[in-house]
Amino acid sequence: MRTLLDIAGLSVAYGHVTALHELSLAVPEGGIVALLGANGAGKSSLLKAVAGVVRPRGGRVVFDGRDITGAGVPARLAGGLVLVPEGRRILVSLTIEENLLVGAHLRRDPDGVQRDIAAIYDRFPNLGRRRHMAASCLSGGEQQMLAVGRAMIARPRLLMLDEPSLGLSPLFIGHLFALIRELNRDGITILLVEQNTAQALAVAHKAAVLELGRIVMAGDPAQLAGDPRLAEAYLGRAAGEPAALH
Amino acid sequence: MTALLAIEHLSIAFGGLQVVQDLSFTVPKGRATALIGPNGAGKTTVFNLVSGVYSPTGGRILLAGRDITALPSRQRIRHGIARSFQNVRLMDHLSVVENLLVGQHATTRGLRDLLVPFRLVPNHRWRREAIDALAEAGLAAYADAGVGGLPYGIRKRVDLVRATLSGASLLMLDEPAAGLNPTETNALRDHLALLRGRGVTLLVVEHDMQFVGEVCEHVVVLDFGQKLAEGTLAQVQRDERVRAAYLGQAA
Amino acid sequence: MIAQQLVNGLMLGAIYVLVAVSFTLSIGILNFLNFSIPGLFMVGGMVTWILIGKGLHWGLAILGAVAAAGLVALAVERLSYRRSQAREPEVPLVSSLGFLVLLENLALVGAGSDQQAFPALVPDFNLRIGGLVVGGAQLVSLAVALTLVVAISVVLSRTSLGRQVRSIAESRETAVILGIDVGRLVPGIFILSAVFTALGGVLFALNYLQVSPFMGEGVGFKGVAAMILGGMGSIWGAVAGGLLIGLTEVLSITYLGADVVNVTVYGLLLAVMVLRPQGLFGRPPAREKL
Amino acid sequence: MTGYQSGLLVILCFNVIAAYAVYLPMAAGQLNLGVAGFMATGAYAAAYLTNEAGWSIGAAVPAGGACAGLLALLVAVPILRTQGIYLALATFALGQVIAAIFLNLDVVGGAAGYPVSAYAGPGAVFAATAAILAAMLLLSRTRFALYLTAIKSDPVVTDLMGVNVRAVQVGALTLGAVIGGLGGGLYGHHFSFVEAQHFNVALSIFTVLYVLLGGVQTVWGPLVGGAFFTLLPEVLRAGGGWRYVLFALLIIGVMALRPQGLVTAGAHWRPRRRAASRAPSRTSGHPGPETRLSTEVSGS
Amino acid sequence: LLAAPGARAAEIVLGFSMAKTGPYVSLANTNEVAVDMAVAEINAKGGVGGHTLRLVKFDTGGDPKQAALAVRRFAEDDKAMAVIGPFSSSEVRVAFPAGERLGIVQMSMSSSAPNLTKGFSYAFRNTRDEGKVIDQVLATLKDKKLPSASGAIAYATDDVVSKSIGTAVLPGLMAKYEIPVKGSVDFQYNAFDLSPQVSRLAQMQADVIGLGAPPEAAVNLAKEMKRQGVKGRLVGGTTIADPELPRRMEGAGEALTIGTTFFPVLNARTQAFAKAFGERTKAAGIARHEPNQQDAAAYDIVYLLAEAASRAKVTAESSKLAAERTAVRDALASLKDFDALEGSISFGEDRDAIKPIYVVEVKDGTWALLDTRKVD
Ligand SMILES: Nc1ncnc2c1ncn2[C@@H]1O[C@H](COP(=O)(O)OP(=O)(O)OP(=O)(O)O)[C@@H](O)[C@H]1O
Ligand SMILES: Nc1ncnc2c1ncn2[C@@H]1O[C@H](COP(=O)(O)OP(=O)(O)OP(=O)(O)O)[C@@H](O)[C@H]1O
Ligand SMILES: [Mg+2]
Ligand SMILES: [Mg+2]
Repeated sequence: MRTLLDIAGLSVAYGHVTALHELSLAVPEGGIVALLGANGAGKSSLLKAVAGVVRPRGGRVVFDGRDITGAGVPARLAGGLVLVPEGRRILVSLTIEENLLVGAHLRRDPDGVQRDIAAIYDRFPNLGRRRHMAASCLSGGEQQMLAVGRAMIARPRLLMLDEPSLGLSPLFIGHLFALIRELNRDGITILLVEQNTAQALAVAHKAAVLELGRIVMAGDPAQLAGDPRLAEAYLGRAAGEPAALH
Repeated sequence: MTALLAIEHLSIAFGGLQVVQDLSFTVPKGRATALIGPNGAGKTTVFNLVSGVYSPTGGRILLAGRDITALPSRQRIRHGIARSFQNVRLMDHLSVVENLLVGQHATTRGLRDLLVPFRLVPNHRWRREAIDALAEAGLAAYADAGVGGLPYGIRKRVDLVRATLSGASLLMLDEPAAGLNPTETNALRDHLALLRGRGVTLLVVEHDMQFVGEVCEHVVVLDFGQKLAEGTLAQVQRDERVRAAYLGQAA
Repeated sequence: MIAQQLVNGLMLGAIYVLVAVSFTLSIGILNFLNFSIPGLFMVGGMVTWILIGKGLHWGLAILGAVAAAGLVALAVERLSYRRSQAREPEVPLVSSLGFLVLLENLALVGAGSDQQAFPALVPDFNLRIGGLVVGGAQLVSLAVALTLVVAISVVLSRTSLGRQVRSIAESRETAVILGIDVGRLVPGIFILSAVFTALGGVLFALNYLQVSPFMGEGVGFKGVAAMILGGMGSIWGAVAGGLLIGLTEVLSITYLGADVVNVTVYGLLLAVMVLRPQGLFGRPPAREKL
Repeated sequence: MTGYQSGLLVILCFNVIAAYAVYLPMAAGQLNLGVAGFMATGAYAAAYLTNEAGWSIGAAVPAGGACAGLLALLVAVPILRTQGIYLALATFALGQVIAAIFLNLDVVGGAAGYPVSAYAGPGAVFAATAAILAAMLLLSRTRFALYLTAIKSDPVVTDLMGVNVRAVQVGALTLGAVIGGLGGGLYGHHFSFVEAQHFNVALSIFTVLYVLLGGVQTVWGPLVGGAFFTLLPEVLRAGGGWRYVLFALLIIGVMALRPQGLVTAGAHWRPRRRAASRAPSRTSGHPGPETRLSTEVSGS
Repeated sequence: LLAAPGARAAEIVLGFSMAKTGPYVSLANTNEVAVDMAVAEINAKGGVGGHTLRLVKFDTGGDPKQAALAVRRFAEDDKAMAVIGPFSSSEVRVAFPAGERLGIVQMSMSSSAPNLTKGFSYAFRNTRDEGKVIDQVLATLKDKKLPSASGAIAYATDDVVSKSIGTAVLPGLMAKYEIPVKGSVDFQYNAFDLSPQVSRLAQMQADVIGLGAPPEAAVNLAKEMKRQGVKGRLVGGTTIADPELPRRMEGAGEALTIGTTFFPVLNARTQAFAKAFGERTKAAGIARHEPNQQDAAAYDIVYLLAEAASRAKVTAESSKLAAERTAVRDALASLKDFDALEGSISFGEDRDAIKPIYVVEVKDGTWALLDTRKVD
């Protein structure tokens, strides 16, 4: 399979804190790659560096054969690199529909946008019912839906999701992972950061485990799921008991 | 068993949208009750109604038999209701202990305590109490840290400790385990057990069913602002409607 | 005479409208109470005057002044707005006030404290209808302000550009994450508001045939008052507020005397603030959801 | 001390007192752009009491402070319904109205101003400033000060913690006004003259500048800010007309490099700086914890 | 003369409180040139009783607090004999009480609010009372039979001098000269829009409009009158005596008539002064080369203080400082008909100067002398 995103020797630091150490990772086109790891392992930093939100200290990011290391967020977005950021980052002073429209701000096909918005409302009826209300009134889970919807409408080629299941009901987590599969079937490549290890491994084609800014394990999700080192890494080396995978 | 909190026919609507509708349930004293339901079911809204952030359009809220529906929000904590927040709300200009000291307010006495220059006294009683509570949660090391830079899990726990410091008899926790890693979740569970040992009543909103099963004896299921089911976790998990609306096939 | 006084009031109000709209642009769009605006207003008038004095054609002089104001606005964006993003909300206010002090003192050093005579570019820039004298410059400023207001309201509420701008106003960081070109849009807004403010200064000079280092202050404070009176962030509110303040001022001078002007104008503002804190056309803030 | 030094110190004291008047409400997030009005109230009231009622300075100046406080209390209740920038501008309007009223009040001289016969020397000014500073330091160690910061940070949650937010805010504004009134009363008695024109918008605004430049995170901020603003123009004296230009450049520079002010709270011990970013961004104007990001985002 | 032989005579220190920056800069920034000129001239002629004069300058920026600071510095640190300044009324109100406590003479060159010297003994002003000045202006109108059948009044309400002219001086004087007052309008000191006031003046149709205002407001009023087509002769006092006023009005305000205490083309001496002043200001790179009323007053203050010091036989010994400051005060107070640049100067009861008034009007865009009037 062709590599869509190629990360080579990427380093990210905030002041004295180094979040990523010369990390390399390849995401194949049409694949689902899950990134796992303890809090503070550097997962979000990786996604943000790929999205262009933070500038890396070193290394290269190649997307679709083009070196985009120095490109700005808008250019990457135009190329189809879309991030669902950690913490949802809903624009609460805008209405729900406006949030979706902001997600589509680079698109030049108003009719297509309208169709896609309708599709999103179909999928998330909670949003459709409140489309003209300020997004501030949404419940935690509804905001998460909006964040995902806002990314979908940007027509991503590579969709990066940073802990999308946070605050979602069990039923909805099921929907979410079904959606991820569906989007992937439609040809969207997915890079997924999740705390919900079991579900993430179940959906992924490939998984990598991050620890203190480095990839410590990578490979087939099914194999990883059984590996005791995963629990260890996931618990930040602190705990003895296995991770609660439910 | 006596009810510490009783919700009677509570309703509220926003912009024509009925968010909580004729909802009634009770929270038994000294036990842990879970409030679960799909996203947007109205769980946080119930918390907001009970803590007085919103006023209901109908119904009553009784605390230990006393009608508190019309009580201003700031007075409810003195009557024994404290809460944490789904989106952690710490005062970012303050350190961890200072946040806790604000949480302590309900245990102080008016103007007199307001003007005591207690921060001149090293280790004043108030500060000691706050640090003790922090230590119980295993967070003593963070006492003087600014809350702004803390890890999410720690922030979440500080939010909870702050609520406990008010000495309230009813503690309402909004998704306390969301976003915590397994280690932190374990610590949280232990901390809650400790609080329950002191007779604190819990009302918990949570989407993590394993956690709910471990912590709560009693479960109320909400959907579209109405009560869908009530009972033990095992009981509601068997309920078809709950499975369809909330748990999905996964459970 | 009452007719002439009403005209006088509306004309004076037109000048306030200009500044009020500038403030509204800055606070409504960027959440930034930009106190350099009175300075930019002054730059518009003073630089035009200086350049005309240097023998430049007045058209070029105005262009030069507007360009100067645009440059200053870019500096304000860089040094006040951007640097202090997401800290204390009052901080950019301080440093934009620093710009006001800077501009005024530069003008003071360069041209002295005197009010200077601005040449009459049009021999008689007034309409005379019956016995009524109507200021031409103010009519122009009112027209400019209204056009801009309509354009901006439409752009803000209907277009993608408007939504992007509002996203930036809510959270610059989120806007960056969403791929909005913050680095271009925000300076753009600053320049737009500077051009507009500086043109206000030019129109002021044309109408009152005077410029001075402090010409922005009196107008600026009334402009802020007008913006608040109308309802902050509401562009139409700024228009209504400006005209209302102009009328109040003129009518109280006419019927009560100039010594009570500040009492009536600011008293009106205070009363509105107390009775209707969100201003005449503003919407009350919704109770926050936790 | 030379006459120049003590004279300068006197001016510094007045600036510092005014700064504390603004600082108190500001600590709770309330911008007071009308402090000159409260100072004028204190100045005129105290001057009237010594001139016409034969009071001693020691009684009249505190009484002036009390008058300013009373006025603040009267207006605080309705004014504090407004928040944020609205509040700032309501106080701005109030300051203008107060000054305009005194300008037309003929019992105290109207536009001609009001000469004050009793004299308070530099010693009295120093003593009063020291007392106010000491009181502020004490106050900063109390729950009251803690609540001010809590309210500034998150009024909704502070209210849910049981704090009477409104009462604390009214208290802060009133106490600030009392300090402003004291400063005003002292000012009149030291300079032997009160004129409404002195208590103008510029005075209010510059006082806010002192405070923000010094920083609002600690009680020392206003002191440092006031000193900076008083002494810097003196240092720049050689610059002639350019000195205010330099001064303004310095304000801009300082705020660009240290937006939080010159004095900041003693560095909190920060364990491992970690993304607290999972907290969703709150409504605009209330920056979340992720303030660092802005300097790191690519400036495209 | 009195100094011990062999030793150099001690210098006499004069403090100079100037408003070189701040709101009065345009009026006040040339004062320094005039004062320097006077000091240089006196020292060139051997100083005062053998003592050279030394200036100590302090820029108050027009701020009253700084003016109080200045006088303290002059009196306590610089051991000054007397002080030139301060400039404005606001500064004077604060500096005079301070100077009185310190026992040092201050003489202001510009402040013209009423009664500023009242209650003090060390406070002097080389300025004239506006009432006297405007009285002479109206008298000139009558003498020259200029139209004055009806009158109106316009004044700034938030400035002491302007307000007292508008509410007390002008009504009294118009009555005295039998000019019926049809009405009065007021405005704020720094108002830019005077349309409502002029609309009212338009209805009054007065021949003479008495003006209590600073120069800016006078210019604005004249321009607005032109815009609305209102006729009438504006008359005023020294508050609007600005050499550049006719130019600043750009064709408006023709026939505006005022009284001033200095008129540069008056005689050979004033012309020589104006010429030297022009050269010095050019050399100093200052924009204005024509001396204004305050420059002349400041120049004369140096001579007045020197004269008083000489009459008081000042030794400039530090041990006698306090006594000699008082002696300078007493010498000044009794000074009569001192032949100064502005004309013959005396000090009256209230220690304000008594000096000639020149009535001038705007003609073809410049000031023209209408009459010279000596009164006391
Ligand atoms: N202030 C408000 N204005 C308008 N609608 C509101 C407001 N508060 C809540 N709602 C609506 O009420 C519904 C219930 O919200 P609530 O936050 O209580 O849900 P929840 O049960 O806590 O969901 P979650 O599990 O996702 O947090 C949501 O659909 C939300 O849009
Ligand atoms: N804005 C920032 N400033 C300073 N340090 C930061 C910042 N953001 C992240 N870090 C640090 O970088 C490291 C990696 O953080 P990152 O957010 O990428 O981890 P993560 O794996 O996403 O963790 P989590 O599971 O908690 O989201 C951490 O040590 C964190 O403290
Ligand atoms: Mg993360
Ligand atoms: Mg919720």
